[in-house]
Amino acid sequence: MDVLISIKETITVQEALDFIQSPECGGEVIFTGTIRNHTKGRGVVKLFYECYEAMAISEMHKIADHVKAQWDIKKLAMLHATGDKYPGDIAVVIAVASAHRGIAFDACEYTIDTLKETVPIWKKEFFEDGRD
Amino acid sequence: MDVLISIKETITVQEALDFIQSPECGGEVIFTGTIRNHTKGRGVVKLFYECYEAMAISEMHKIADHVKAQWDIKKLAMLHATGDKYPGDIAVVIAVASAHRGIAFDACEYTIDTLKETVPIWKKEFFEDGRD
Amino acid sequence: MGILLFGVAKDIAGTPKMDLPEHITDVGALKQWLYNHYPALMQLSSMMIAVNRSYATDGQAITAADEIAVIPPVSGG
Amino acid sequence: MGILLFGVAKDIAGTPKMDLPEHITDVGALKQWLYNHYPALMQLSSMMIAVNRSYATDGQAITAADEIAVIPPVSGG
Repeated sequence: MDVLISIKETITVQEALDFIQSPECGGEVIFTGTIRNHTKGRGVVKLFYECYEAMAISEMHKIADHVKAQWDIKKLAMLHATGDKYPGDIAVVIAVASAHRGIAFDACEYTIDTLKETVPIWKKEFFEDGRD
Repeated sequence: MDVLISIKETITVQEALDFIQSPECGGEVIFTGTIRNHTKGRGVVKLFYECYEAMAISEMHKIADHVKAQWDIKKLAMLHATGDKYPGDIAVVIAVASAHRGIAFDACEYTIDTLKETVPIWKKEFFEDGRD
Repeated sequence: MGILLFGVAKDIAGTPKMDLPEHITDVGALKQWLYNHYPALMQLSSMMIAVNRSYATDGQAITAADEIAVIPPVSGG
Repeated sequence: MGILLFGVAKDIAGTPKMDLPEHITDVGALKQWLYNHYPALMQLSSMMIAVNRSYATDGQAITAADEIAVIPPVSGG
């Protein structure tokens, strides 16, 4: 399994697609998480993503190791953005390529679910009403 | 739910992403089916996709209606390519945007699974060994 | 409107289009007629008939005014 | 190496970095020390300690040479 893991200011879906593209694979599943303009009924101005980068990279590699052990996945890309993000911006991209689509869905959902549980990244929300 | 359904010679992931992009949604799940360079151990030169287009569009709308009835999905794009396709080319793109990622995975997988069962599109495989 | 044939059904019949045979008035009878004239169709894992762009059951009535299609197993995606 | 603090833990403590307090030799004791000095940390739904970039259990030994981090509930993605 080829793995691309990256944490940086700006990420794009295209770089994940480019990485997982392979004529050996027939099915690709991509998850993108974008900044919403509201959360729990409150307008969102921006989010700030803080990251304990060295450990985050390490935890992302652990997720990749689990994916590799569980499923026959050929390519896995995990990208996370940091810093100030505004509604519509991309915060995270997970992209998986496999010969069979069922396991690609399973592996992609496992990856984003686990990332949200274990990878040390924090978002701080800035609301339109100015309160925390 | 906004729906984009299209059958044409060439499709791109980007047009699906552009359509589902919305600051109201936080999670997008995209499935892409690409032409593999082998199937059942045999080298593939190309595929030819034939389509009963009027009925295929109608069946795709039925799938969209079921998605709308089952899940709180905001955007759904279903694109299918026709004609000669070569290894690495994109045959199908399903893209779903929702406020919550779990149902986006479910709806995307349901859509591609059902499309493969009900939509009147046929692929003919052309192998390297020249046999049918 | 006549009968449209797709995919391997078209290859077996050797034509993409034919007229509805006389005396055939429902989907079940059409399928039987097709199997009689093109026995290789019986080897397909499924053969659906669509009437006016929707899948039809054997009992559905058909006339020469309907758009009828022979749908072998689909393989899109 | 000392202790790194992130997210709301950093806000509560008012600093992104502190030295390992003397006499603290394991993760459980460090958590207790943090709760004693910054009681607001007890309101977090979870507070993990990472040692050298891996999540650690309470019994894990720590020294001033370790890279220690206070990890409030993560919220990436």
